Amino acid sequence: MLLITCPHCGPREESEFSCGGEAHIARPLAENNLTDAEFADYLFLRDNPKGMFLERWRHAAGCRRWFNMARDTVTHEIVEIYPMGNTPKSKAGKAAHADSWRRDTAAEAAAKPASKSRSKQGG
Amino acid sequence: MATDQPDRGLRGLPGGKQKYSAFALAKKAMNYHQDWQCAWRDAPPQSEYDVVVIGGGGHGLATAYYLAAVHGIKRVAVIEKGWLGGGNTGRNTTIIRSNYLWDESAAIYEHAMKLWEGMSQDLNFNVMFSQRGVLTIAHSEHELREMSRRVHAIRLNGIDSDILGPKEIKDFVPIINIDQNIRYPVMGGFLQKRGGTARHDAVAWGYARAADDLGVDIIQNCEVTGLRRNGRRIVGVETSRGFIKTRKVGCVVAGHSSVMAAMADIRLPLASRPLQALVSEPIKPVLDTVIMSNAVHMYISQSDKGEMVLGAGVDKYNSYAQRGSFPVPEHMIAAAVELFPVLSRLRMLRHWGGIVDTCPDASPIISKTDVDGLYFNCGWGTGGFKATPGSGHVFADLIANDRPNSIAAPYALDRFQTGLLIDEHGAAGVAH
Amino acid sequence: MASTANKGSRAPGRTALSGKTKQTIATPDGGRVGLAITELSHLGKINLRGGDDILPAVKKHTGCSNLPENNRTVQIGERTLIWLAPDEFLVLCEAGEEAGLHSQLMLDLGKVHAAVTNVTDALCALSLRGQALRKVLAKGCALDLHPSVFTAGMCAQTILSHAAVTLVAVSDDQFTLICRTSFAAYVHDWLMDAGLEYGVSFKG
Amino acid sequence: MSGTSLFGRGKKDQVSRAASGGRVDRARPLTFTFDGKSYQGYEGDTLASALLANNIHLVGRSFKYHRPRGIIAVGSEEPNALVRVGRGAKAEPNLRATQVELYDGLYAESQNRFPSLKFDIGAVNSILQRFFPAGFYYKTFMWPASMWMTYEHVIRNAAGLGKVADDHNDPDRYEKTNAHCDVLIAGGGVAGLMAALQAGRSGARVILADEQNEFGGWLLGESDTTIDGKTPADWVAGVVAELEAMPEVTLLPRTTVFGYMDHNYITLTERVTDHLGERPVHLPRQRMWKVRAGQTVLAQGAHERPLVFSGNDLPGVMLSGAVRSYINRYGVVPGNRTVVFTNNDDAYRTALALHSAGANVVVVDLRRDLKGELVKAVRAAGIQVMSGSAVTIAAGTQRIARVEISPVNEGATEVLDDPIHMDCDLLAMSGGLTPAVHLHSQARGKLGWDEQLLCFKPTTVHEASFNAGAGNGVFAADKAIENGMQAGTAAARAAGFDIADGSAPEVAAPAQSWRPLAAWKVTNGMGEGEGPKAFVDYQNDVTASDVKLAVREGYQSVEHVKRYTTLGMATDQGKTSNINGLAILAESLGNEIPQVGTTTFRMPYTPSGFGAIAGRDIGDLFDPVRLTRMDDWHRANGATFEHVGQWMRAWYYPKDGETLREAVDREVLAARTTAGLLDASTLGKIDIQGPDAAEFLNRLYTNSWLKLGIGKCRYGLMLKDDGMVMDDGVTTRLGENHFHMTTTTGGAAGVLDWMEEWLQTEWPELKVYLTSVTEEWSVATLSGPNAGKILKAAGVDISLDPVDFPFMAMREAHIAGLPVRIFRISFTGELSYEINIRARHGLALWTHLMKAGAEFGITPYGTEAMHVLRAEKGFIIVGQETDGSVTPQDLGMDWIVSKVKPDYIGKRALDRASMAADNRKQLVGLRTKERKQVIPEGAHAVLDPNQPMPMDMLGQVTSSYYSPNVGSSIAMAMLKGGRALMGGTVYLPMLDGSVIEAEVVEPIFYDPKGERING
Repeated sequence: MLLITCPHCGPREESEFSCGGEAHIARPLAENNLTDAEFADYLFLRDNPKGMFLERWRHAAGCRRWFNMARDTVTHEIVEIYPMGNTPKSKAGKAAHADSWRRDTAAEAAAKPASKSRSKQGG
Repeated sequence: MATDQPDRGLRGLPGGKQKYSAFALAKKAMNYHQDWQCAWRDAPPQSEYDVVVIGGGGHGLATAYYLAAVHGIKRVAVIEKGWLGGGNTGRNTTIIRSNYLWDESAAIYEHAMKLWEGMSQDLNFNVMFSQRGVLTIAHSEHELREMSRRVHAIRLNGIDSDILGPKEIKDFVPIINIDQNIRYPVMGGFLQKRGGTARHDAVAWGYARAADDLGVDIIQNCEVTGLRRNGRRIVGVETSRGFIKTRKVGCVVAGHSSVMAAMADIRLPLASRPLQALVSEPIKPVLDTVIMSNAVHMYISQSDKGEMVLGAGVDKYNSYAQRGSFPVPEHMIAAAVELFPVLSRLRMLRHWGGIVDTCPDASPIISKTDVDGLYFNCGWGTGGFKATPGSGHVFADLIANDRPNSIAAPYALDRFQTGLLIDEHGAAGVAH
Repeated sequence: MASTANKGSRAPGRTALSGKTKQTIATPDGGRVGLAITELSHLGKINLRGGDDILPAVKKHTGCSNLPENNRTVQIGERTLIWLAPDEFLVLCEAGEEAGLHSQLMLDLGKVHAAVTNVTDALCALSLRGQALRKVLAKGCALDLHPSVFTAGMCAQTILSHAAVTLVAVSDDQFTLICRTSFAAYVHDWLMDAGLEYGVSFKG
Repeated sequence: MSGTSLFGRGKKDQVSRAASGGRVDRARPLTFTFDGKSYQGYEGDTLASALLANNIHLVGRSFKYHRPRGIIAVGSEEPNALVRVGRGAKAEPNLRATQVELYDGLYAESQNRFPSLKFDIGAVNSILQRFFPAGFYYKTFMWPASMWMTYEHVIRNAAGLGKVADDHNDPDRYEKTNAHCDVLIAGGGVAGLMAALQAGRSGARVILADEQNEFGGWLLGESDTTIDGKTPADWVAGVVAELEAMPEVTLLPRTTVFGYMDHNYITLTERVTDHLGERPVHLPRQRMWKVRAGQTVLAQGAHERPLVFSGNDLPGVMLSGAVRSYINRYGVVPGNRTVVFTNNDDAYRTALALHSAGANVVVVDLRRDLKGELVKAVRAAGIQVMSGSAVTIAAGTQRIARVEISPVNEGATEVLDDPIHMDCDLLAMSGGLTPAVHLHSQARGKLGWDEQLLCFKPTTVHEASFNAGAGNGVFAADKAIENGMQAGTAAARAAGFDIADGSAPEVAAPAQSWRPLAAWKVTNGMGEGEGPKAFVDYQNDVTASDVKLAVREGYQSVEHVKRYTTLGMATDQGKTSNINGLAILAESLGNEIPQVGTTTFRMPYTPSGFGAIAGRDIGDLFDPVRLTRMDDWHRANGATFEHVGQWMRAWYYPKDGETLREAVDREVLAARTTAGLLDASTLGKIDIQGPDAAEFLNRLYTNSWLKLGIGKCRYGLMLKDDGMVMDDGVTTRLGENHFHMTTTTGGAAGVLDWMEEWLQTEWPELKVYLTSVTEEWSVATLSGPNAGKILKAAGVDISLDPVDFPFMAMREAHIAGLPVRIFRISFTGELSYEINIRARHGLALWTHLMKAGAEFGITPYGTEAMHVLRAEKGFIIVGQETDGSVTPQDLGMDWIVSKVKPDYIGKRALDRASMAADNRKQLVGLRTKERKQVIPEGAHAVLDPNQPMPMDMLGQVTSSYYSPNVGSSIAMAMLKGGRALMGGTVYLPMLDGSVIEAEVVEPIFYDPKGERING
């Protein structure tokens, strides 16, 4: 039973939130010409680390705002909560972001040249 | 799907181990049970095996057993980090059924059902497979329609399924509340009479004993630390007890599949989530079947010991902690009391959590990988226990022949690239 | 607080709880009523979305010199601004005034990126009063409702049992509860049952 | 009534009650019934103490062997004394007599026996127990296979414990509540009280919970201890008074802390009125607390361990500390000729207490070298002490009658000399103390083995938590009180409060060593497994031999032993058996206890009532029911309802005993011949505002939205990112930057969340605001050739001429002076107006239209008729034709998928090669050969109905109705390669073995050219 500090509303019970799974997934556009297999990485593959995990949450029963969270999937420690569109600042969060295989996917590569952010990182 | 009886291979204990029977019990009682053999040897790891199965749960042990019993592969090791059956095998609500909607699912679960039906005799170990029926309740017009779809499909797949009305349900389950004015009235249900429950630990122990009898080495307290490859070919496993050479590795490590896959640089489309269950204190029998309800999100049965066994769906976020969130049991219990008011004065005795690996389509992976000789069997979500024998049987076949049979083929990893999913999500609601 | 300006008679039509019976269930041991529930019939409600540039228009029509901070309300006379989210507020106004207020805000916010939506009939507002108020709410709400924590002037969107609600602390023993009208019957029934322990009344 | 005194003891005859002493109120006698006989106890008794006062030790039967069992403990660790309390709907099984507070009229029965407690047929198992070792059931009952269900039936009936209530509707109320505090203290013994006092004095918000009816814990049962010169009870009273005076301290007696979850989320069960004979109706029986605590202090105390020796389960064999508590706290002397059997000092206090109470006492101590103050005191009292000796066998039938005492070696594994025999009626045993570390362990705290105390105790914590007192391995009262004080201080400080250290109260108690002798299984001098059994787990009948058998058979992990033998799996959750079992396992494996490890403790600490966990989330409050504003009218006019998500919708309006089919036929005909009226208020409605609103819709829907004119409506299909249909609805442009979207009833919340997600996480650059207005508008859909006439009759103030008000347009208007928005959209194919009005006027609008339409025969129709009408036109319903695996192309709706937009949600997924496969399921119509025959929805189609099982199925019928307008049945189906089957025949095998034959047709059955849309 997590106690989550909503960046806007303060600490609230886990039951007020919904979890949106892995954060920082670049969404490919139809025009990106990814192969079906590369597109499948975006559609189906989700990181599933044992340890630090960067994920998206929404304060569903409160302000309805999305935010990012760095959470340990073993200890359930919440290391960092940070806004959509940002990357983590904590050491553990940064490492989790940098080390994820997601950084090497075709979808992410395709998303980068576009100056407008097209990723689930938000703008 | 396959209708033929699955090849059950060598049955009983051809290796010559002491057999279990009422007679044996009586005989051993004479000297106070002092000379019962070990159910399985505590084998030290040898330097090389034909096949190494990683994971000593029900699926892994069944795989090893069928490798030996059906395919005659005797140099097989099962490597387990902790103790046999310590993962989801010993943490589920023991429900067995094969009344699935999609043909691919019906095929593998029915394959398993047929193996369940002879398991105690095959293994000479009473796994207490109790075909007391699994009754799924519909609480709305929408659910009645879904139920009809499901029952028609199940029946045309040659699997038993009967539709019951509220009155028949009440006769079958006297403690159920069929008042039509409640929030989720019991409007109907469908029953698989061949469904039921089994004693979960016994499944692991029974397979372990029978596999051991056929020469399989069962190695507990041995952690895999790496998968050694030569190019794209597996050549062995690194373990906490040394390197073991092998050209075939079957990974069956529910709850840790992603971690194991990462050792071979493979990514699996899995999410590891807690699945919670609980039991009440034991009471005299009041519920002699299994009841499932998607709308109120709960399933329940009464164990032979008398405990009411309750489960529900998986928790909402990833975790490897074998612990879930309190609203899940809270709701599960409210739903049980709503459906069976008499349970109000019972008490929760034990509560626990497992870690289930779930695929985006809520169907498992039984597959070869990009690495030659490395096979994965995972992603069973909440359906793992009931599939145990079928899963082990087809996985053994895949490993032995290096190609999937018709039952396993739809469960290959490449479905996530093509998008040809076996989408039990849409239809499953509450899985288990 | 606009809750005191219950001018239902000026706005005809039914409310979410028109069909519920007025009743008082006092405790048998002393006849106490720890919670009194009153529907704030037709209390005007405008959902307002936008950034800091909505302030001038808001100020003009409500008198509020600042937008409320997170989890806070601002009340000027009969009008109250409730903070809902970083760019979202609920304006409470006198019953019957909402249509006019809606039009005026629409007009004055024409040039800025904002959304003004009349949600008077979408939401039901209840006034809750009594010594047991916080205890009753705690039965279904996981917020820390201690009077030193959830003080007068604070607000929160949260869950009451199975319903989404907005709570506004008016004083130590008075709250305004706002929920969707389709959940109003459930919230009413829930409060009447949860309040039973301390004595409860519904005054219509 | 006189019958009871003929056979039973006289009511006043509490033969084992001391003349004075204890915390019971002798001025307040209470009458209670046990197994049909009436007895008397006192206010302050538990059922257990009252039974013992009446010299009743035999109170139950064990789970497996049905052995006679008595009370062994005084608290929640009791494994044996399980009773069923109450009658009728209020009966509750499996309650521990040690925790049931006595009240006048209490009715209790023993369990798991037939026909009676003294003569139980099930006890035959006890005679045959030699054949039923641990896990015997895995080894037999396998032949013949078909017989297992029969064997199982017998096993099931023999197993289980108590019986549930006879009447099934629990009449009691249950509450649950959330709470917050700075410091939560679990356990109100001296350590917990001291911690509470410190934290309370700091000003912190404190919750102190204890499972007993009064605070004080073990010390209430000690007569040889003083605190600050006062008796423990007096000291406790003073502390409780001080705590009660603190406004921020919540005292919860009769409250068990049962769960400790992440981030200091803690669950408690308070037994509010269980102890009252007459329960006030407004109060709950029990209340669950869900507490979020800043810090916790765990002061749960310790449990005494039994000694494992032959016959240790006989009634009359009790834990030493429990015996002392019964004497000192309850004024009950549970035996006269008593043996105290121990491996440590503590039992000497019991010997003294028994001696003072007038009982004969002999002390049998496994230790050889006896020293210390307590030993001296016992010897000084003239009590015989037999050192280096053991009770090797206890014997008796339904109560202990005699013991064999033998000199034994250090570990009690060998008998050194012939036994002596001694008669007795009570044996008080003490095997050392086990800290109750359950909550600490639930909270993922670590444990370490204490070589001195022979127990596991807390080492490091995972949550914001402190351990104190006996639960922390600090057993001496003076040290425990100090430890509690320190923990309370530390917890308050950690929670941000300031408090000075203070000094702990002075405790005077006999000096004693807390170190027990390690002797885990006392030999009976016979071979392994021979002689009377020595029980480790009483309730589940697990013996020392069972543990050894498990090891012999290879079940060597502690978890395997637990599962194979059921050790620790009973309702006492192994509180008394855990360490003994581990130690015997370690011994069998030739290993050390810490290497063997311990099983993980999980929620709950003691069994916790379902009723309180469910709280009021049952019955009418199980789940909200959402009602529309026209609901009163529907009810008054006899509507039948269906649940759609949380909404209750009018399903059909039967008249004069009509069946569903008759009513729906009438409603469906009316809608096409005159006009029907549907309550469509439940459709989701989202107000969309902002300069990028059109662009947003363009990305959200598959079709194009940029050029939609103001006042115009458009149908849209929304896909998930995987290309599968997720929702549909009509969206209307109200202004340049303003749209009104409708969604399906069930999809409303999900669609709004979906849209917010894209706005916030993917397209934050889009300037769009969304607001749900579902409940703001009530919607009445008027549909049929006379719809326009009725609207006119109702007084609509705009022109309804199709030129002025074309199909797929919206107009603002007034009806009866009330402002409305009228949408000319149609889900029936008829001339149709969806009239939206502020919800307060919803009912008025509905009744007004019914009145205005009366002369035209306006007919209200429900959701079933709505389904038929749309199916006649071949319109899909998301969730009925679709199931999350259906694309627009599968539905034959390519026309709504833009080929020119660069992107929209789902576009890339639709381009996948597999989406173009010929054998995807596609939407078709079915026309039955027998034209009136209605195919059951869900039926599956095949090409060859005579093929063997499993059949090759084409797909399922998604919608199927009788259509009175067509004059035949109509059906829609999703069939593999369905488009290619057009004109062909498929077969639908029925559950009863019959087969329906049908032709595959276009999924449109009525007005295929759409000529009726303008009336």
